[in-house]
Amino acid sequence: MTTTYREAVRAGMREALEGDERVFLMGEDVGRYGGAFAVSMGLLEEFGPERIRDAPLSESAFVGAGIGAALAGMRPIVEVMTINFSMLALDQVVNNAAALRYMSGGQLSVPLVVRMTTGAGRQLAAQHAHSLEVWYAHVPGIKAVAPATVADAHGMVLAALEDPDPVFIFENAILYPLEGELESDGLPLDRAAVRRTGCDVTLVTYGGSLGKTLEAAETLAGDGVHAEVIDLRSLRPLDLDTVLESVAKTHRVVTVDEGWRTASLAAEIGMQIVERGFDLLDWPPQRVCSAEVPMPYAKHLEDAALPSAERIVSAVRAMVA
Amino acid sequence: MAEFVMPMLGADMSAGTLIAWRKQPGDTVTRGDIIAEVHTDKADIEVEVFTSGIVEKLLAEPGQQVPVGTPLAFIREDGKAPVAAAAPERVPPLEPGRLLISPSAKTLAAELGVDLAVVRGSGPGGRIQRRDVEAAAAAVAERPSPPAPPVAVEGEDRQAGMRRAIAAAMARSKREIPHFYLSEAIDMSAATRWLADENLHRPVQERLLPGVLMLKAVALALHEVPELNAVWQGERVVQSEAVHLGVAIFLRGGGLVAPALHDVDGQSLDELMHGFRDLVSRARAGSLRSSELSDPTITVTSLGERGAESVLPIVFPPQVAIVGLGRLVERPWVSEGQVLACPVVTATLAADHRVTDGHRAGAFLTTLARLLQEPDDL
Amino acid sequence: MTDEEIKTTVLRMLGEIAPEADLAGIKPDVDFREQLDLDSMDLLNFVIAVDQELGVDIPESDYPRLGSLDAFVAYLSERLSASAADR
Amino acid sequence: MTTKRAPRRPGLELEREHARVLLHQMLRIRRFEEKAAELYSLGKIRGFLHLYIGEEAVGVGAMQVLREDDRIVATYRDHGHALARGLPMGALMAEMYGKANGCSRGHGGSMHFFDVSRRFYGGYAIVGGGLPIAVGLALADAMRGEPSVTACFFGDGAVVEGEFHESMNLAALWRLPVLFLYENNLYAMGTAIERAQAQLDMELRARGYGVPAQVVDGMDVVAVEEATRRGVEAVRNGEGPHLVEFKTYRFRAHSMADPDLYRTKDEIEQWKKQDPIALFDARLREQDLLDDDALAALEREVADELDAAVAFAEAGPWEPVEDLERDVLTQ
Repeated sequence: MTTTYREAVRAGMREALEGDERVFLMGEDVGRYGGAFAVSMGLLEEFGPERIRDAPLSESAFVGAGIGAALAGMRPIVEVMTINFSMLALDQVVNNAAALRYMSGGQLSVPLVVRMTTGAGRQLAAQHAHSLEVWYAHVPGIKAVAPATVADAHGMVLAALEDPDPVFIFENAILYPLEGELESDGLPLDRAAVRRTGCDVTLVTYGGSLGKTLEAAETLAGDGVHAEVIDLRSLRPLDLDTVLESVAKTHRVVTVDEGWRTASLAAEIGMQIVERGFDLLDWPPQRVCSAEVPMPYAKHLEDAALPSAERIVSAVRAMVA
Repeated sequence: MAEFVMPMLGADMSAGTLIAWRKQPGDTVTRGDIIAEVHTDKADIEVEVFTSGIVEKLLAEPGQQVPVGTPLAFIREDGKAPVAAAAPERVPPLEPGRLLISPSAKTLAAELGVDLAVVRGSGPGGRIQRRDVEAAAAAVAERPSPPAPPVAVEGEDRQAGMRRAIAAAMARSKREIPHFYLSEAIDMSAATRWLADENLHRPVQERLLPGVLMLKAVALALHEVPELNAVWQGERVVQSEAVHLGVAIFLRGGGLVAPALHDVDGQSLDELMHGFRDLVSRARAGSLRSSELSDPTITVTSLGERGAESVLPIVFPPQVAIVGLGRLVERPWVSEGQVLACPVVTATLAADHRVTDGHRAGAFLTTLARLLQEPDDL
Repeated sequence: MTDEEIKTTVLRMLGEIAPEADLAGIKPDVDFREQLDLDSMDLLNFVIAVDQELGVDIPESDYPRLGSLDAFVAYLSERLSASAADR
Repeated sequence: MTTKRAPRRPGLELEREHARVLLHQMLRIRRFEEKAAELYSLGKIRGFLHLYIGEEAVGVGAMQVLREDDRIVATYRDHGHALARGLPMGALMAEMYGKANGCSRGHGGSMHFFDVSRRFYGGYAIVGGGLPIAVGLALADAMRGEPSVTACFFGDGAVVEGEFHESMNLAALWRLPVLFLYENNLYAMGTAIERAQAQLDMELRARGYGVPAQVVDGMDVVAVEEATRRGVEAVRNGEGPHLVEFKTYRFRAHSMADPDLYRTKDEIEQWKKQDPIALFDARLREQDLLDDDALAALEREVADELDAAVAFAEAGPWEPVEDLERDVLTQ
């Protein structure tokens, strides 16, 4: 059944809300307004204000409240409007959500799901265009996933709610209008997916960059270079086994990551490939990341700053020349 | 960035020696220009370039002998801006004498037994990549047994040239592996009779090929002469408990690979047949595991029904021996003063004289022949 | 099964065994093992395929009759009509 | 929404048993903290250690009115709350030793005591960090119609943190069953409240959120208990969150690492005259509810419990290093 990424997230939340009365949605403008990106449109009418809670602009309080409610046995979905505002709640995430189980010697678990949008590409300038998934992927005690397809947008919400530990779902905002199949291939939450097979180079990416990476692979096919595209899906834990299986075949790898290059997820992936797959490499692992600038407003500048299919293609061409 | 590679200039040419460059870095070349002069065993040939553009970088120096297919220069094609070099990150200088090679190319070279000193790197700064190793290996593999044609010297007739070429090949091998060869004609009447009778009673899917009898016999014969079942590790030869036979499989498009059948001495003929069939199909489908390439402790090669009567195989480093099996042929055979027509296979053992000697190698071949007289015990 | 059907079946089976071979250009009157560079393993796989698909068990003694394509098709139709008769 | 100041009724008649409980609990905390200081100087306890000496009346008094199914969120100065809530003294001592038989298996230490079976959701080392958690716990109970109240202890440092403002507003906005228990010991480490708060009148600030509040003498365990009872009953009646401010004072430095130069000796001595245990002792004697023998018996009982706790900690095993990464995640 074909639908959009936005509706897929909503369908996932609706199924959860119907199936389990412990589940409730909390976040800024998720109720009456229907969600800043219209993801939760209609849920208030269907489930009422108790379970579709519009929160005041107090990120630390309502993310902390989500953690508390989870400690007390609820299964909250907290929507932080964008990753840019999530910085205000990082103390609750890192010092409470991620640490409570360990600090309590295993007594507590925090079955919390936090969704937030991420990424640039809509000319919103520096403060509304961050891609900081790596900050979350750095923290032991939480899981981080990035649905890049309509199927994952739906499946990951449900899988995350099943997980007894905190799961952070990063939805790149440019994906909301994306159309695709709702049914998922049932891959577990922590496994990467091979979205295109090939034998000459491995392109590793996630979330909003999948589209441009597939586009690059298409162009490269014209050169007779067959790129294998791997969608990480999970940013923590990272499924390096699937990546290395591919690199063992292609011996070349480029990671495409919308985060800033320094200390990015792409840096971590490159390092793990060198640590575990050194002898597979016919070329040093490469990265295509965002330029290290606060995201500019002007379109031509933003486009130049962001990873693009062209930059991916030229990175690969330099390796196979 | 296009490459100018050592061209194939003669049917049996495997390498060529660069005599001189006719273009320098920065010169513009158009398709068809003479870019270099190359010496082959036939003649000195002026070589043309097939891409128009500007010579970016020369990779080989005059006087160097280079396998066919190895990149000699980079040509930046017309209309292509130089590849947008990323901010030239300062690369720490390499200490002299250090070989610039990718890790994967180094692993592959070890697997295929390619001598890296000969390989010319096509990567940045001359770094050796997989394709350079593959090109070098392919150049070696294309002539499984006949030694490289001799390098022509003025005023010498053809026969003397051939002898000198074999001497050159042997000298090169001796520098690496001092081969010695022993052959034995083996009476296969008992084996062929046993096999025909065995296959008569077996459903088609379980029929046995003569090859499996040979493999099992070779494996058991190695118990008598275990020093042949060994591999070089650095400066030491290490005898292997396990008998993993490298089975030479010829690929239909040309080229050869010899992956391992594991623990052949312990397997039944049926198990061996199953393993052999699986190995051949995976070899041809290109889905062998790299461990299968590096596991063999000795190799067996046979040119099959349409091959030669006897084969002088070259040992696959790091192994120390190889068994070459010729074609099954009908031959007159004297037995108790009687002359009979008899199916015969000539088995040749090539071995590394640093590790063993003719006397022990001879024992191996006689044991092999004896085992094949009692097919029931295999 | 007509000779034509036997021929197409045989060609398909040969294609599976030697995928990179040029079946279109095969000469029917010349030994096909030679043309397709089939070794003993390929031949055994082929004989097994014939047994599985056409139910004809070719004994090793008949291998020499697997010469050219036409000769082999004739041999097969002879075997098939023989087995059809005694069914 | 009216705000009542706790009336001070002289000579309230206490039943003998309840009086004994209050005194016994305060003594347990006092002796436990004194032993902790001693063990810290011996290097048995390390890291940060924040003692509750002087504030015992708040922890003990407030805890009397909280039921088994109520939920507690404390701060890093959590020894008194944990003991008053009933966490075993041995488990707390072992936790400060870093032993595997500690209440948090040696993972949390002094600042992070946890006991889910007693709904004690821990000490929080980030000032104000526990407030949103408490709001969430209360949200869950409210959504399920459960009668539990979540009591959240916090200090004068927290009240100038953004999370205090956000949590008060959210709890009031959604009328959640949160009992905000403000332990005002006048200093946030080295910063006196006058140098941190533009508005000291917490009752006024609470009214800003529509939250009823009381201010009470934190050195009088009976007054603390009464005020907390009034507060928790208001919350149980569904009147939404309630705040009680306890004026109290810590007799020791902020922590073992604090030279305590920001307070005058004189000021400390003045407050020590208000020692909650001494005050209560005198009051009980006035009402013939206590004599030297009874006190001595109590002290012995506490001393025995303390010795057993130290022995429990000394004997405790270290968690094997192989388990280092256990319990980062649930599976």
